[in-house]
Amino acid sequence: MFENYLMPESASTIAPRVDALIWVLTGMSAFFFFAVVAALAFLAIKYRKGSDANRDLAHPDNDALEITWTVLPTILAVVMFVVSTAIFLQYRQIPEGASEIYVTGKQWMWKLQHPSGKREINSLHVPVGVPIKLTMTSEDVLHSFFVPAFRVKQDVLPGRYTTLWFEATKPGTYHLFCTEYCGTDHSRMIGSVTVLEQADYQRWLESDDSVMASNLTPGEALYAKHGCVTCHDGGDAARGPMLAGKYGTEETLNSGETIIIDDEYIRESIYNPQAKLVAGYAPLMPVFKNLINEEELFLLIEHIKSMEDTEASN
Amino acid sequence: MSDTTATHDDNGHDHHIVSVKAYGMVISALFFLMFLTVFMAFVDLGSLNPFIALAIAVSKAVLIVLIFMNVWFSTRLTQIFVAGGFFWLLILFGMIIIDFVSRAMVTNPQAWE
Amino acid sequence: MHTIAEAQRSAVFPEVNYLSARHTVASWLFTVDHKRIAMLYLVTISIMFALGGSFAALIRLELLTPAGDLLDSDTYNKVFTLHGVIMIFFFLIPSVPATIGNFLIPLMIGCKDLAFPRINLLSYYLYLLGATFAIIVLVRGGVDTGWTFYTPYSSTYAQTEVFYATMAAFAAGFSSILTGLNFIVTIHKMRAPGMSWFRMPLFVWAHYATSLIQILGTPVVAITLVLLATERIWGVGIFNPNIGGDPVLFQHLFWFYSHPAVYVMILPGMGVISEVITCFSRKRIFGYTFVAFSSLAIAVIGFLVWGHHMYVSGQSVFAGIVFSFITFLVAVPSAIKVFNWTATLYKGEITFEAPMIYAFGFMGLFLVGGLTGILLGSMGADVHFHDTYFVVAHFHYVMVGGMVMAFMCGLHFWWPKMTGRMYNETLGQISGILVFVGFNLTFMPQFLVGYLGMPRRYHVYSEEWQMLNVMSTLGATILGLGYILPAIYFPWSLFKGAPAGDNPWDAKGLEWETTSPPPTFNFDEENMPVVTEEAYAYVIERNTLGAR
Amino acid sequence: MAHASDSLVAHHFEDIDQQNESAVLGMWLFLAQEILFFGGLFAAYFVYRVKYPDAWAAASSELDIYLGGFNTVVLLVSSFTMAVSVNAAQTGKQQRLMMGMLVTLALGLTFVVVKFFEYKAKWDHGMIPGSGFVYHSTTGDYFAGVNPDQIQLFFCLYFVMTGMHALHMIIGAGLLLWLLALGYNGHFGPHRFMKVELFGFYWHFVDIVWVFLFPMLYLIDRSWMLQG
Repeated sequence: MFENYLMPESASTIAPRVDALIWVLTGMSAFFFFAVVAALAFLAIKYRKGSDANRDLAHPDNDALEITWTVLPTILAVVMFVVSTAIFLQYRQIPEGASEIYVTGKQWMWKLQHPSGKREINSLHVPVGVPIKLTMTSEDVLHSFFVPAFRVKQDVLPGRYTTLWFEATKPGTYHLFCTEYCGTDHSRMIGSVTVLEQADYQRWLESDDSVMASNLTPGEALYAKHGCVTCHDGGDAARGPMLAGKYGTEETLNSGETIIIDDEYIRESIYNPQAKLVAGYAPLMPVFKNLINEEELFLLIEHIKSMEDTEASN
Repeated sequence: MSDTTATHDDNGHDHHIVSVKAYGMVISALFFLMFLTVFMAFVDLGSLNPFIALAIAVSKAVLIVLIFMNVWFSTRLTQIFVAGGFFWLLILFGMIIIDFVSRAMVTNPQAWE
Repeated sequence: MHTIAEAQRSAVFPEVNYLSARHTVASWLFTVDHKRIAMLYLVTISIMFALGGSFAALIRLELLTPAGDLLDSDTYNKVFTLHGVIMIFFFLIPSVPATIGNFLIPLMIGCKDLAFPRINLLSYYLYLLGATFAIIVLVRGGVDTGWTFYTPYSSTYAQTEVFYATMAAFAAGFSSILTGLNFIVTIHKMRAPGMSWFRMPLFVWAHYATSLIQILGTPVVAITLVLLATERIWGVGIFNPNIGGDPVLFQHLFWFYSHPAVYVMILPGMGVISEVITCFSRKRIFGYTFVAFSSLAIAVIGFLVWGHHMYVSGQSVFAGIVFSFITFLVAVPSAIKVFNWTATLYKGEITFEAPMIYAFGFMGLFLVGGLTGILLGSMGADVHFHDTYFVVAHFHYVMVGGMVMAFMCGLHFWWPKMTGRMYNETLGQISGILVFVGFNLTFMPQFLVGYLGMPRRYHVYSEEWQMLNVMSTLGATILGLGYILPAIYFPWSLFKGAPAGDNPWDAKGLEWETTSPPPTFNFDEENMPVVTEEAYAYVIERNTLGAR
Repeated sequence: MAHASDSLVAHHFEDIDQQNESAVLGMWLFLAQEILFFGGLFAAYFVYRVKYPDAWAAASSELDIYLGGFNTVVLLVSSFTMAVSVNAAQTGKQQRLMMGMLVTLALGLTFVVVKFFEYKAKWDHGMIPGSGFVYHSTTGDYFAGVNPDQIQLFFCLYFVMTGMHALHMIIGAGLLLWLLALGYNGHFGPHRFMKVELFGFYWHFVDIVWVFLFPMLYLIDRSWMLQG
């Protein structure tokens, strides 16, 4: 097929839909291009100077024609807009239960972190047929996470989380690029995404034991190291809200507002604890901004989420 | 030659001369509005405060533009360009603010449903 | 109708004209004559174009191989940044308005000069100041942020001459604002008796729309660059994410100007095409009012679409949808123009002089540029195309295929008026064809490599893309040749060209009713023009047609 | 220019009306440009105010409301005296014109001097954005828990916005000096006052910017002051 010559390999659930959109739009553009060029060529030849074409009654205005070629393209434009936007919304609708991977961009490498705590640099292993949600941030400048074979791209910003999801459909190894200019080695901030069959993926997860050697997960270790447990375990002496089971739930703040406890809120509460206090708690928590970096933050968030799991199973 | 046929006075100039008395009335109004805006800042009306402050500032600006800057008596063309300048400001503010007030929808896709 | 040869046989070079008025260097450097200022711009802009072009040549040479072997990464980054900064701020934005527009607008509407001649000169010197800053950047080692200056890379991380680069763009920006201001006042207040709005040449309409954008858009990027500069000096500022600053805000403020700026670059080109198509079809333009108002529509709607540069930047989905919708709508007025130009040919009497060759080239290339813009305006497709070579190809089709073609078109059309001399017609036609072919060979492969996902601003790239890049570099060589040709025959014509005569193309418009080159105050001062007919009142003289 | 003495109309204009109308339109286009120039700053201000309302209120309260208020009065009065000067120019009252411009200049300079002392106070308190930035709240517990980083962000904007405004004031003062010199040499007359009128537009515009800056920077939420 022509796909590997005109488009990169198509290896995600959204890729065929995006390709269809791209080819429809390309086809439509090509149609208009050739129609206008054909008209130009025909008229230029027919009415060249010295030809004996009929030049009578060449009226320079025709409002009916003008309105036609104003209204028709407008209708077409609106139709194209609706279709394009519908596909874009699929990019943004992250399926329930997608498994999460954290991505940190840094001049000039990609650092990726699996829920198990397993970490990779410039290469990402994912199972086939499972929706994957990437939560991404940058430690320095803007980057952009781009996997052409999946047709996905999202800028990665410092100081904020952006998300991206895909579901790979075909085992193989694909390009991973940074597409937001980020300095000297921008063009070397590249890597690969390896899609594995489920079983292979499990084997790959267990193959490397350097991370799993400790009986604590990295997030758990950080949670202990920074003493989060002393205030957030829910005991009598606890000066902060209990965290287990809180992820994804709604909480009322001192100001009376309610918020959903999500990644962004946890990040803010660690870096700037006094900004949004849960109702009933004093502003006692120290600022961890310079003590915990973005990568460690992901580990902590992951751990806080997993605390929900133990709670539920007990 | 020119677009406008504004009323010409005796000298053949388009200039409408605003009297010092009118200027005096405007400056009095401006002072009143200034004290009003300071006063309102001390009254806690929650989310209403910024809108009141802006409304007062806009009325002051309108007074200055129309009378001090003579736009009330200017040609239609000048008036259009003055209005246009401020309208473009609203485009700038409006389209940028759309992004920032609807950000939550990005980080929280459930908000779409 | 006259043939060119006929017109020239009788032509004599006028004794009194703006070029011969005075000969001292100071008379050029301190001139307030819009025509002389236009010529100053033309010379400076040509130098900047050559500079920017040589950077383009370096880029294409480097990309011959997938490995980064000719330049190191930092140098490559500086080269493409300088290519962008110079080409956009110092060539594309001033190109047609500051040269051809500056020269022609007072002539076209029948007055002696622009409304504020001294501000016009000031605007040239601001441009020169900006260009000087650009040279300072170059001498001090370059700048590597990309022409978009995205924070926080530009504000905090770049180790290069960002400050001088922002000052360069800042000064050029104010030059552009003052030019626009001058044009609007002139068009409103200085039209000759009888020159009503709907008798104005479409070139003037296009410049009016352009000027609106220059005045209302440029100041925003100016203040944004000031904020960026203070952030670099201060070490902290409002775009700094460490203190809660939002990098996306910078992009909003930047594109508020920089998207409409592409219309600053293309609208005057469209104005040129409207003049040339009518002249060489010997017909009034089809749908004058629609073409005129589509310029204004593009200028106004063009301000509401900047967010389509930011679909994947982290801006909100809702904002993206709003921007995308308006983006699809802004395609319509451009389409209207193309349809009307095409319809103008109908029942015309078409000849293919050099300007017309360029005009046809413009229409072909601009069509591709405009239509591929629809793919980028579509949110679903843009996720794949954003920041790939597809974007690079698209905007070169619009900017180079569109604006540079139109600039060359206008230059060939009005060169006889500006200098009073005729260039070699055949060489002009050849250069037009060379540029068209070379351009397509350069940038069509970039579309393909963009479909494949090659990111832009890549110094080293994946090997599977080499073939297409080699093709592109090959095309660029031909394109370069096409540009070198006019650089030879235009200066040549100044010395050896035949006198052009007042109206070598037998064209309509006030500018053709005065001598070539015109006198200092444009027209015979005892006999200022009075307009009694509509624009483009061409008449096909039927008895000259072959079989009739 | 050179032949200005024999005719008030420049060579390329038809008559004085055309010349004056062009000048007024040109000035307004310049001011439209100025509106958008400051507009970029105000856009940034609004974005962050929406994002960080508490920090904005807290930081605003650190500004000196008395000096800010005083400067507002100064600027409003100077706008009035400038308007009176324009009136004097239009009606040919030379002495009043000179007096008006002189008072305007004095008020403008007063504004800049007061602004300087405000800056200096911020400098002394370490409230200058940069690595040495410190935020000592003077508002008690009223704004407890605000993020000092966001306070710093406010002050970045404060200094750029008021700095840009002060720069416009200084340029205005320079232009006034030039007009005063022209007036001293008898340049103005009942048919020759466009320079004064156009400068008046500029001066009023700078005043308008302050009309917005004052409530937006100084007066976001002052209710803490009443709580003692």
